[in-house]
Amino acid sequence: MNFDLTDDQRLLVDTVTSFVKKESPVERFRKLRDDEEGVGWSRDVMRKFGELGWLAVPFSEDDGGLGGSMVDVALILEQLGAALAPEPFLASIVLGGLAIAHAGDAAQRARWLPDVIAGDKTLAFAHLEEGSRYDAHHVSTRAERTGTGFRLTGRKRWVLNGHAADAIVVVARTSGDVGAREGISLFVVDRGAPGVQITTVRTMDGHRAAMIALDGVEVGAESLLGTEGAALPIVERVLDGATAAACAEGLGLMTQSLQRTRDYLVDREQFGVKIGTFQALQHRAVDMFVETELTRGTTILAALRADDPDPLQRMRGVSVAKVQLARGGRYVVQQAIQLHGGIGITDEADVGLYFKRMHVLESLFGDEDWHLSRVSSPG
Amino acid sequence: MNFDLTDDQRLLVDTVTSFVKKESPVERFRKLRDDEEGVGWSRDVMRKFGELGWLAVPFSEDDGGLGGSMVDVALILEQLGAALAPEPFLASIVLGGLAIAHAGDAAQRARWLPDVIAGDKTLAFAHLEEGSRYDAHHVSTRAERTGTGFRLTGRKRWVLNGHAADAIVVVARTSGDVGAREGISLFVVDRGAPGVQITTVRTMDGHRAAMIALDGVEVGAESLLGTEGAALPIVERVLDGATAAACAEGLGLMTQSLQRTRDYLVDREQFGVKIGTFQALQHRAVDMFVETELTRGTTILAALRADDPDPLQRMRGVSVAKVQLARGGRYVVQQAIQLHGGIGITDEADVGLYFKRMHVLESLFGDEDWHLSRVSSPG
Amino acid sequence: MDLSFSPEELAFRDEVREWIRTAMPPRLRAIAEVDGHFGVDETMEWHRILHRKGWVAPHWPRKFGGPGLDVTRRFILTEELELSGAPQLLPFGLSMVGPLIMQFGDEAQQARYLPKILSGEEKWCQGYSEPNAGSDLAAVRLTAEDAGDHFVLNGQKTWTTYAQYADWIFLLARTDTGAKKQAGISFLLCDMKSEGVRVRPTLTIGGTHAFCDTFFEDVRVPKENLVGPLHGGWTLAKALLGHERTLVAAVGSSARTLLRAKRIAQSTTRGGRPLADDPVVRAKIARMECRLEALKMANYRALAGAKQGHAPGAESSILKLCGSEIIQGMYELCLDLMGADALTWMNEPGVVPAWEDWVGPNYNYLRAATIYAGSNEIQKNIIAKLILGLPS
Amino acid sequence: MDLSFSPEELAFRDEVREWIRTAMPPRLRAIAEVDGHFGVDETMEWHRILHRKGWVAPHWPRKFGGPGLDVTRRFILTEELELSGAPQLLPFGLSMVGPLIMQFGDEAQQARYLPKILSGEEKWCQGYSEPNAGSDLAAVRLTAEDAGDHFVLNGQKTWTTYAQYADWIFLLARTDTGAKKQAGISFLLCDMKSEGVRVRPTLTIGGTHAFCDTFFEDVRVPKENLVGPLHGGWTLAKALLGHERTLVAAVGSSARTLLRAKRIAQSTTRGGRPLADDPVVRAKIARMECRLEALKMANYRALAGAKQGHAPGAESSILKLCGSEIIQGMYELCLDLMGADALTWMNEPGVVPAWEDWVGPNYNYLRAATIYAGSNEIQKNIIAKLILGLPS
Repeated sequence: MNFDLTDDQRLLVDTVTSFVKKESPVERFRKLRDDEEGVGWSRDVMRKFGELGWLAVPFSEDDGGLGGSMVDVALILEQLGAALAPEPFLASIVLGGLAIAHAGDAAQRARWLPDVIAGDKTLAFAHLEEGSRYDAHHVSTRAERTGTGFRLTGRKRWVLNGHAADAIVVVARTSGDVGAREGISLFVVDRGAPGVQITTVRTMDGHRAAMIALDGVEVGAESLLGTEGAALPIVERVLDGATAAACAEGLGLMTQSLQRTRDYLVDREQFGVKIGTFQALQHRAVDMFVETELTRGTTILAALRADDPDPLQRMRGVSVAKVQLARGGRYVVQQAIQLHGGIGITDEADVGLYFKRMHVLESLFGDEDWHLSRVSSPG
Repeated sequence: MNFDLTDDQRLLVDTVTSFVKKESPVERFRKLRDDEEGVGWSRDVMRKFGELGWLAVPFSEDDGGLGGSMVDVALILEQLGAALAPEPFLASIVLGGLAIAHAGDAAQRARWLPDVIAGDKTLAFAHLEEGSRYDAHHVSTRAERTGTGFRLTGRKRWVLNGHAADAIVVVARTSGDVGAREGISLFVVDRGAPGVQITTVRTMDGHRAAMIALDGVEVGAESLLGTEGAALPIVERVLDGATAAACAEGLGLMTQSLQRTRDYLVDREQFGVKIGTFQALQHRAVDMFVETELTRGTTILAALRADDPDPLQRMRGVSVAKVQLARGGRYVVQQAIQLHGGIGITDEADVGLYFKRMHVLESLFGDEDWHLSRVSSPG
Repeated sequence: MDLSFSPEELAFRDEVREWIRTAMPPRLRAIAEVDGHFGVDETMEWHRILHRKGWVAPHWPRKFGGPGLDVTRRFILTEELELSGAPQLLPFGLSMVGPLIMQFGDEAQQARYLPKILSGEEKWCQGYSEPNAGSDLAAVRLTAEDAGDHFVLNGQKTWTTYAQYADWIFLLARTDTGAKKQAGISFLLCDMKSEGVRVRPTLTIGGTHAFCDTFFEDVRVPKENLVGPLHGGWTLAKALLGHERTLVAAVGSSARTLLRAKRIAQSTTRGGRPLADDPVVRAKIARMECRLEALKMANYRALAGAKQGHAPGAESSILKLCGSEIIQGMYELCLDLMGADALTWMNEPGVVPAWEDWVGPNYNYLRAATIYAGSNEIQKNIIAKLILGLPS
Repeated sequence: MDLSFSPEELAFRDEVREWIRTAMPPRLRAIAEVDGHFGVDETMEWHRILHRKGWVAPHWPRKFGGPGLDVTRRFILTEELELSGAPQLLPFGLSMVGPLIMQFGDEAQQARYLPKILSGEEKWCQGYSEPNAGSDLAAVRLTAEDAGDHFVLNGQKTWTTYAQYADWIFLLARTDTGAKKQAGISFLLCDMKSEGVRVRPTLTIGGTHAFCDTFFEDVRVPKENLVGPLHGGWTLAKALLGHERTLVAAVGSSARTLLRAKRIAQSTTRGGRPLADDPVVRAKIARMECRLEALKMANYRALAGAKQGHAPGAESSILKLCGSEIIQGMYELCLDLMGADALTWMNEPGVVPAWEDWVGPNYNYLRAATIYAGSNEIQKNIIAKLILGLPS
C-alpha cells in the first residue's frame, strides 16, 4: 500500500498547477462563459493541453498515448477543477476518447485518437435519454441495419461538449427492449451527418451542452465500435471512469472552496473582530476540512478501482467515492457560501462558481441514491 | 385557532407538576428501577393518580371518566415524562383502558374500567409479535371458537406492563391470513388464566415489560370485545392515541434534557471559563431548543388529531409528530449527553435516563421509517 | 385547544381562493401554474390588482388603507397567495418602510408616502448594509452631513435589492460621526432620482440581478425626509429587524415547492416507472413534508399567540431559522429529483418540463435565505443569549 | 499509487486469520460469533493467548518484546483481530503507559513494568482526568508531596476506567503547587494495592461499571516510580494524547458492527420479508458502508504515510473525529433495524436473537466515543488552530 506520487506524477501535478495558475485563472472561465458567441471553452487552450501531453495520458502507447492510469487522469482533473478550466477534458478524453479506445478496432482508433490527443478535434459521448435516469442499459435510441450500415433514431440529452464536438459517440440499441442489458452498441457519428440535430443548451455551471436528436441518421458499418449488441460493459466502464474523474474534479472544487473560506475567515472582520475567531464558524470550517480529506481518500479509491479488471470492484470503489462527493462536496460548497455571507451569493465570489460546478458534477453519472443502490447490491 | 390551555387544563398541568415535583423526583424512579423485587412502579402512586382523577381523564362520563380529550392526556404525560414517573399510565389507560372503552360493551366496560380508573387494577395491551414490525394487521396469534368461547394461541412481545397487569387486552386473529386487515379481534384475558405464560423482561429505560405466550388459553365469549373480526380500526385508533401520548411524554423528556443541559452550560467551568460561553456549544443548545419547540407544536397536532373521526387525518397528524420526535428527540437526548461530557455517560446524571427512555419511545408504535411511509401513502 | 378555522374563517379562505382564481390574468396564471419566475413588471401588475381589491397590505391597519383583517385572516390571505404561486410582492415598501413610517413618521410623511406604497406607484428599496459590514448593521459609514435645510449624503450601501427598479430608498446614515457606534445614526428617505445616486446591479448565483450596490455622492436629502428623531435611527433599525423576522417562515412558499417536488417525482421516470413509486424517494419527500408540518405548527402557535395578543414568544424566534432551512431543503429536494435535468440553466422553454425550469436559479439564490435578515448564526447567538440565557 | 497489499502481506493476513480461527477457545468464539460482550477475565484470557503467540503488542518494538512487525502488518493484524470479534484488549498498559515507559522511562522501569504488561500479569488503569476538569487535563489538583524517598498523594482521579480490576495506575500529579498550570505536573506510577487507594466504580448508561472514581488519601509512592523528569509530566501527557489518537479510528470494530447490522436486517422481517429487501433500509445501510469506506481510506493514507516515515499529517487528525462518529452511527443503525427489539436490556439469552443482545448497551456506552480522549469539540478546536490556522 502506497499513496505517494511517483516522480512522474509529481511532475505532472506541478506542470498542471503552474500552467493553470499562469494561463487559466478563474477569470478566464468567467470570460469564456460570458462570451455568447463562443463554445464556452478555448480551442487554443485545448491544443495546449495536447501539446503538454495531458490529453494523451490515459491512452495506450500504441494509440499514441502515454499509457497512464486513471490516477494520472484524476491528478490532472483535480487541478483543472480547482481552476475551473472549462475545456472538455472529461467529455473528449475520459468519455468519448476512452470509449473509442476501449471499443474501437485499430482503424477506428487511428481515425480518431491522434486528433483527439492533439486537441485538434474533440469528442462527446451521448448516453442519457429521457427516462434513463442513470441506468446505462436504459437505451431507447435505435440503430437499425441498413444495406451499408445502420440508421440511428432517438434523442439524447445533456451531451457534454455535444455542442462543440467534432464527433459524437452514441449509445444505441441494435436489439432488445429498452431496459435490456443485451443489444446495446456504440457508434461514432459525425456532427455534420444528415439527420443529426444539435441544440446547444446552457448548464448551471456556465458551461454549454447539447440535446441531440437523431432522425434516421445513416452511418456506415465502420461507425460501429466493437461487437454489435455487446457494448454495455464498455459503456459502464467508461461511465465509471468518468465518475472517478468527476470525483477528482470535485475534490479540486472542494479544496478551493475550503481554502478560500479559510482565507475569508482569517481576513474578514465583523463586530470588530476577525470572524475566524468565532468558534461556531471554526467548527464549520473543520467539518469542511474533514469532508475534503475523506473525499481525498475516496477519490484515490475511485481512481485506482476505475482501472480494476473486476467490474464489481470497480463499481463499488467508484460508487463509494461518488456517494462521498455527493455528501461531502455538497456540504463544503454550501458552507463555503454560508460562511462568506452575502458576498457568497454574488457572481463576483468564486465560491459560487465552485458551488454550481459541484452541483453539475453531482447530477452527472449517478446521484447519491443511484450509487447507494449500487453499493447495496449483492455480489 | 387557539392553543391556549383552558382554565381546567391549566389547573391539571399545575396539579401534575406540583405532585411530581413533591412526590416523584427522578430519584424515585431510580429506586423503583433498582428494586429487583418490585414491578418497577408503585401501586400506591398509581392509586394516587386515580384519586387525583388523572386516570379518569380520557374516559366518558358514562364509564366513570371525565370525558377529557387526548390533549388532556398529553398534558399529563408530558409532566410524567419530565419526572420519569414509571407508573403504567400509557399501558393501562391509553392502551388497555381505551381499547376496552372503544371496543367493549357496557358490561365489559363496567367490569374493568372502574377499577382501572381508580388505579386499583392495571391493564396491558398485547399487540406486537415477531415479524410484525409495527403493522397492526400483522397478527398471527389465533383465536379459535370453542363451545363456550375462544381458544387463544400465539406469542406476544414487549407487552408494556404485561408483567404486572391484572388483565391483558390481546389482539388475535379469528379469521384470515397473517397480514389480512379483516379477521382481527380483541380479547380481555385474565393474567391468571391457564395457559398464559408471562415472562418479565427488562427494557433499556429501566422499566419492565413482558413476553407473553398463550398456549391454548380458553376464554369465555364475554372476553371478546366488540364485533368478531372487525377490531383493526379500533386497534389502529388505540395505537395512534398511544403514539400521540408517547410524543407528549417524549416532549417532557426533551424539555428536561434541554433544561438540564442549559443549566450545566451555565454552571460548569473549563479552562477557566463557563463552558456556556463557547459559541459552538451555544449553537448546539439552540439547535436543541429549536427541535424542542418544533416537537411542542407537532405534539399538539398529534394530540388534537388523535381524536379526529377521520382516520386519515388522525394517522397523518400522529405520524408527523412521531417523525419529528424521532428526529428531534433523538438529537436532543444525544446532544444533552455530549454537552454534559463524561458525566453524561454515567448513571448518576439524569440526562442518561432521559436518553434511554427516549430511545424506548422511539422504538415503540412505529419508528421513523414506518411513520414516513404512512405520511407518504396516498389518500 | 383548537387547530381548526371557524366557519367564517373557512368561508374567507374560499373567498380568497375564488378571487385569486378569477383575478389573476391568464399570462400570470400560466407562469404560476408551472411555478415560473416573475419579473418586476409582472410583480407590480399583481400588486396593483391586489391593491384594487384592498388586499395588497393585509397587515396594515385600516387607518392607513389596510383591509382591517384580524390575525387569522391575514394569515389565511398570505398563505393562499403564496400557495397560488402568484408573484410575491416586493416587501421593501409594504413590509419594511411602510410600517416604520406608520410607527415613527409624522402625519405629513404618512400622507406623502403610504398611499403610493399601497398603490404601487412608488417602489422602494432598502439601504441598510454597507460593504464589509455583514450582519453588523450598526457599522454605518455613509454620512449625512447637516447642510441647513437638507443633508448631504456620501457613501455606499450594498445588498440594496432591486435598487435598479426603485423610486425611493430608505437608509441608515451617520449624522453624528463623533458618537458611539449605535448612536449618531439617522433614518432617512431618499429619492432615487436625486443627483449623485448611482446604482450598480450585481449578478447573483441565481442568475438574476437581484442585489445592487448603491453609491451616494453629495446627494441632497431634504430634512423633512428624516423619519424619527435625529441620531435616533437605531431604534427604527431594530424595529425593522423585528418586522422582518415574521416574514421569513415562508410556509406557503415551502408548501408550494413541496407540491412542485411531488410533481417532478410524478413526471420523472426511472426504468419506466415514476420516481414517486420509489420507496427511497417517497421517504425523502415525506421527511420534508413532516418538517414543513412542524414548521406550520410553530407558525400556527405564533399566530394564535398574536391573536390572543401575547408578545412574540419562544415559538416565533425559531421561524426564521427553520423557515429558511426548510425552503432551502425543498428546492434541494426538487433539484435532486430532477436528476440530470438539474443541469438546466435558463434555457428555452421545453428543454425540461416547465415546472423544472426555475428550480436551479431559485435553489441557488435561496442560499441567501440563511444569510439575509440576520444570518442564522446571528439568530442563534440571539436565542442563546436572550432565550436560553447562556453567558457571553 | 497502490491500494493493494503485497503477496507477502496477503499471506500474513491469511496466517493471522487462520491462527485466530484455531487459537480462539470455543467459549470465546461462541461469544464472538454473536458479537457478544466479553468480561475482563475473558479479555485477559485472550490477552495471554495473544502473548504466547507474540502478537499481543503489534506496535511494540522487538527490543521490548514486540513482534517487530512493519506498519502494514501491524495494521493487518489489528484489523483482523477487530474483525474476528475477539475481545478488544485493555489499552491502558499496552497502548498507553507501555509506550510512555519505553520513551521516557529508565532501564530499570522498563525492565520492571514492560514484561508484565506484555504477559498480562499486571493490569493497568489511567489516572488523568479529575472531577470538574473535563478535557482540561492540565487542571491537575491531585498533589504528590515530596517526602524524601517517596511522594505522598492526596486527591481524586475520575474516569479511571476498569480501576476496579487494575494492579497499577499511571497518573498525573501536581508536584509543584506554586508553578503555572502545565508546569509542576509529574507522571507517576502507583500500585493500586497501596494503602489509601480507594476505588468507586460508576454505573454507566451502558449498564456496566466501566468508569471509576479513584481516591488517594496519603498514598505513598516511591520516588523510583516517577517517569520522566520531576515537574515534567506535561510532556508525557501530550505524548500520550498523540498515541491515543491513532487508536480511535476503530475501523475494524465499525466493519464488524456493519456486518452485525446486515445480519439484523436479514433476520428481521416485516410483512414476511426480510428488512434487507427494503430499499429504504438498503440505502441506510449503504450510506454507512460508504462512510466507513471513506474512513478506511483515511486510515490507509495515514498508515501508508507512517510506512514511508512521514510525520502524521492532516489525514490522521480526522481519524478520531470520524472514527468516533462512525462507530456511534453503526450502533445507531443496528438499534434502528431492531425495531421493538431495541427495547431489550440485559435479558436472558433468547429474548432477542443473540447478535442483538449487546447492541443497546454498546450504543449507549459509545456515546463516550465522542467525549473521551479529548472530546470532538476539543479536536475541532485543535484542527481549527493547528491545521487551518484560524485565529484564536
